[in-house]
Amino acid sequence: MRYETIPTTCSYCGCGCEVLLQVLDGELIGVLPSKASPINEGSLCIKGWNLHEFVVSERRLRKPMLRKGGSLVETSWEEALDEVAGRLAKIKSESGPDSIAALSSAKCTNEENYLMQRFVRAAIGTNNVDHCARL
Amino acid sequence: MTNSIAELEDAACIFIIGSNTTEAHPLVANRILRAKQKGAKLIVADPRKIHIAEFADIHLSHRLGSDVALINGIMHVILAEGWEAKDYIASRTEGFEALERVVRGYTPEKVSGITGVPAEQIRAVAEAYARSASSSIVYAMGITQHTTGVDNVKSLANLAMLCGRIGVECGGVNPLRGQNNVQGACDMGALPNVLPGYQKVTDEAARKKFEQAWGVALPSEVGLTVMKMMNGLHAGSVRALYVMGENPAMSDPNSHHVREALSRAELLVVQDITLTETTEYAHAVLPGVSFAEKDGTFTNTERRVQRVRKGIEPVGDSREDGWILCELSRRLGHAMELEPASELMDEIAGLTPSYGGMRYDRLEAFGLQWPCPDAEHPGTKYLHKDKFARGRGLFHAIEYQPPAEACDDEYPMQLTTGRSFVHFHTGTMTRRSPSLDEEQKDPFVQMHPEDAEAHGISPPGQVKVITRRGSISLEAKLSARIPKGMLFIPFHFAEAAANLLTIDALDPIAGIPEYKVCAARVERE
Amino acid sequence: MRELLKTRVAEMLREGRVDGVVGLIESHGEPLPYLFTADDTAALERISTGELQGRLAELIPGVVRYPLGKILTAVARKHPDKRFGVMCRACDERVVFGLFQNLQLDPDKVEILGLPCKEELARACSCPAPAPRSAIVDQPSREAWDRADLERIDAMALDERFAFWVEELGRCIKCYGCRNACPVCFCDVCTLQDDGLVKKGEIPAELPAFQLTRAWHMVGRCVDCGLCQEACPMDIPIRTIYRKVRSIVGELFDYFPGERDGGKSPLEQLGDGSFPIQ
Amino acid sequence: MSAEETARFEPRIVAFCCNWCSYAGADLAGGMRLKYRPNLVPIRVMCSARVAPQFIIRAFQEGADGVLVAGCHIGDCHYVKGNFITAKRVAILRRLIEFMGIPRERLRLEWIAASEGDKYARVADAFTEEIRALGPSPIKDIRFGERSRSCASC
Repeated sequence: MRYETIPTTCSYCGCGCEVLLQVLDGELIGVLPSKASPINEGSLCIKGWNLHEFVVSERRLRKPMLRKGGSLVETSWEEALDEVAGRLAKIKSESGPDSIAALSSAKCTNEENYLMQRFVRAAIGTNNVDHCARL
Repeated sequence: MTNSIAELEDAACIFIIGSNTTEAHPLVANRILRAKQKGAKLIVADPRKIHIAEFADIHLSHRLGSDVALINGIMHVILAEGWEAKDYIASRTEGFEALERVVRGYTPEKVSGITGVPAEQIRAVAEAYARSASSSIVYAMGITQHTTGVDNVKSLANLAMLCGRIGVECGGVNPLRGQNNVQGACDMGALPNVLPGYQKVTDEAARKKFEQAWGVALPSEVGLTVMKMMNGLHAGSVRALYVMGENPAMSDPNSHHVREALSRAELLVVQDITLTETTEYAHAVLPGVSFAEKDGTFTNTERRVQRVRKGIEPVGDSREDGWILCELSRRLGHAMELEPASELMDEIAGLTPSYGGMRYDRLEAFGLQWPCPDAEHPGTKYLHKDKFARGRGLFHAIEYQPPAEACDDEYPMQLTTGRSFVHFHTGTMTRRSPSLDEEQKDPFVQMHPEDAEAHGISPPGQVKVITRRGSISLEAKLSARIPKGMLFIPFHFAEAAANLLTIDALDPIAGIPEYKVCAARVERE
Repeated sequence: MRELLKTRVAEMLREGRVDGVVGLIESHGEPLPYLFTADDTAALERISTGELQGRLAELIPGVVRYPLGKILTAVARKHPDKRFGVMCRACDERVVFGLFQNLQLDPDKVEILGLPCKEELARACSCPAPAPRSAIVDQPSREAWDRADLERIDAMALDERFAFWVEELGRCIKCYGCRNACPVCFCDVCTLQDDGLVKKGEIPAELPAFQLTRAWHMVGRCVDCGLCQEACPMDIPIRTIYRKVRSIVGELFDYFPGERDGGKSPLEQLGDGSFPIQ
Repeated sequence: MSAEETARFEPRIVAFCCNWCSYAGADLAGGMRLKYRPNLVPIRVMCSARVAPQFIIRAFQEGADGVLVAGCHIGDCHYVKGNFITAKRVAILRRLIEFMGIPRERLRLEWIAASEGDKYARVADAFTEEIRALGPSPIKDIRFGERSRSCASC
């Protein structure tokens, strides 16, 4: 039997409200607004209060998928990563790195965005990286 | 934001333009309403009488896309009355004469003709903004999502500098960022022209620094923006697109064009937490994790770098997004370590001057605001104190330009898009959330009752909204909060995607699409 | 106080009187809700009474409170066979008694560790009954319930009152925070989300239907802990409405939820019909 | 609401009537050809205790100027004790709405038996006039929200 709350940052808008993830026996059962946060001071909006719901959604993807014969088929990480890397390498060698482009994400962390642009610039070799800053 | 969220509470005057604050940024709106309760003057400029406008001392219902004219008009009054901050202008800015020349042409009466706002209101706003003890400007996508987006933003900066409102407490020009970490994604260089910390890819010294850290040669040519990537896919010059945690098939304007582009990709890889409209075109779908399953940081709209902490294990066989990127990078011959996130932050801090002092142990309780150049620096509450980043603040003399698409007989109404308080962006998260879905299930178009009557529409009724790009069917909601001749559609709903209608005309500098205005017509279904 | 609390919690766990204790832990620089268990004694070193430390104390006055009774209910539902201790200020204690009265918690399986509040705090909270009955330390009885907020509104003419509430409730952004934070709101299906009763998808939340409906549900329930007010992002004085409900029920039925042991809400018993009509 | 509108104000009153007594009483009033104000819109419910306070709140929200809850006399309830709960509910709700600035007189509870057609008529007249004197419900004039706005014009 274990219940704890983990403080983290809401992933909806740019306000940056601090929420507590309520985790009961490893399961996310809800969120609470942080009472001590200088940003939200113990409050949240309707989206924030329901932040846990999409995390535990039935519709979450649980396995990598590759398109085979027109439809997406579940596969192993090993196969999916090899396939993606192989095809990126092939396109890069045939048409140059600038024939590849990537969209990073305003929903992902700073660390992930950093890794993404490093991946695109250093591993692929192009500056074709952007995200939906304008949307 | 140049200033901090908490500062808004103590501002003497707040000017909101192009931000539906209570719906889209509720926890910023509460500071604004608190300021109002403490006696602040509240000015809201929005064509619609949005919720927060109910509390405004002055609500300006200006025409869609007439922001530059409106702001020039306000500045005209300020100059005519001699309310400008003369010392500030002399000591901290440049380019004032050019601004003055342009603004001279924008008399309240002329501006009234362009914007539809009574000249008296323009005068009242000028007085409130210029003469209050402290004045803060708050804006969001209603300002930026125009072909004149950059002009709009510069005009607001002009207004703020004219009254000496930048680099002071409770002042500033404060954009509210729509995505939780759009600030961080920009800071981290997820942009085609800059490396982390806005260091230009064309700057050799900056590039050298990163080449040394990463041990590879880096490309020096500016890359493609989203819209150019889509055009590249159409033209065949871009063969592969890798998408992490985005949904361009829904979020981008003129979606038909985007979906066509995606379908032409030779390789489309999508890394996301659910299937989306974009994965329909994907060749590979890699399940990443949500914010609750990983460690890291987000940077909020007031530049505050805040911790994201792992609460639960990844769902199913999904993997942390950073792990996926490292695995692919290794396979392509460039090893990146998914070190503990704290060490990754140390690497970032070493390469990004404004993040220089960001260390996980310092971020523990509620983070730090950049710039934070070193380990002793306490972070920065508001920018441009004493001195602008570029030295002197530069005024831009800007003339009003109408929106890209004008109304005509065939498309006599103006369509604008935005958010509802229930949903977020393309709905990949909120519409999968039962409580939120229940609160607002269906797409709708807001229109004025008289327009509805003219079209024989009586609710609840389905209508068809048509533009040159496409048409969608949805329910009409009648409201006197929207001016006659205007339609508003929230863009969260895939089954009636507003972006099938929007125009992909871009701001020439920022490349931002004009989501906020295009010509449309409505028909009864 | 913190040391005493720590000792008492350690004792309960060691003796096996309870399987877990719901309280607050100092973590990541702030007090956070936590379930202390016997196999996790290191955590006890960081037990907190909700007082803020260092930089936070300057940012936020007072103490941090969380709906511990509600958290206890969630944990106990999942582990119906277990026994629990719960850290309670006077407000939390009323919550727990309220939950006993509404059959959400089993009194035989819950042990309360009462923390008396400092007088300034009780006054700042307008606490109706500041001394917890199960206090772990002796404390003087205190003056109860400052009614200034109710009196202020009672003194207004009706149209003035109405205008006041329209202005206040007009700010509502329908976050449902008042309900979500409420420790005695425990229904699985909520009337506030019934489209036939309260219209959906608009802000402000339908006025006054949303708040009247919510206030109605506080009849015989509200223990006046004030967590709703703390959760309101728009600073609407909602607690005042529920305090009024509490005062109406108190005057008419001499019933004060959470303040006395046992007893059902007047709406949950039929009575003898002697109740006067108007 | 303008002065002119107030002058030609006709109250709209929702009357929740229990099936066994009060609705029959209303029926009898008609059967007796009694003349009474036509402002009440009766809604038949199986018992006055079926009238959840949320229904009353909803009626006000939809623009009712007054709400009448009518049930069997104490002791006559078809379900023995249903009306005991009604009496408590109405008493609490009347005080609550008053705290929100809505006069408690806008909500009325009456016990009307099946045989009391004349009482139904009397209550209809008296309540209508009482509401007329109070004027239109302020809920119709709230500046927020579209539904309320359209109510003001209907």
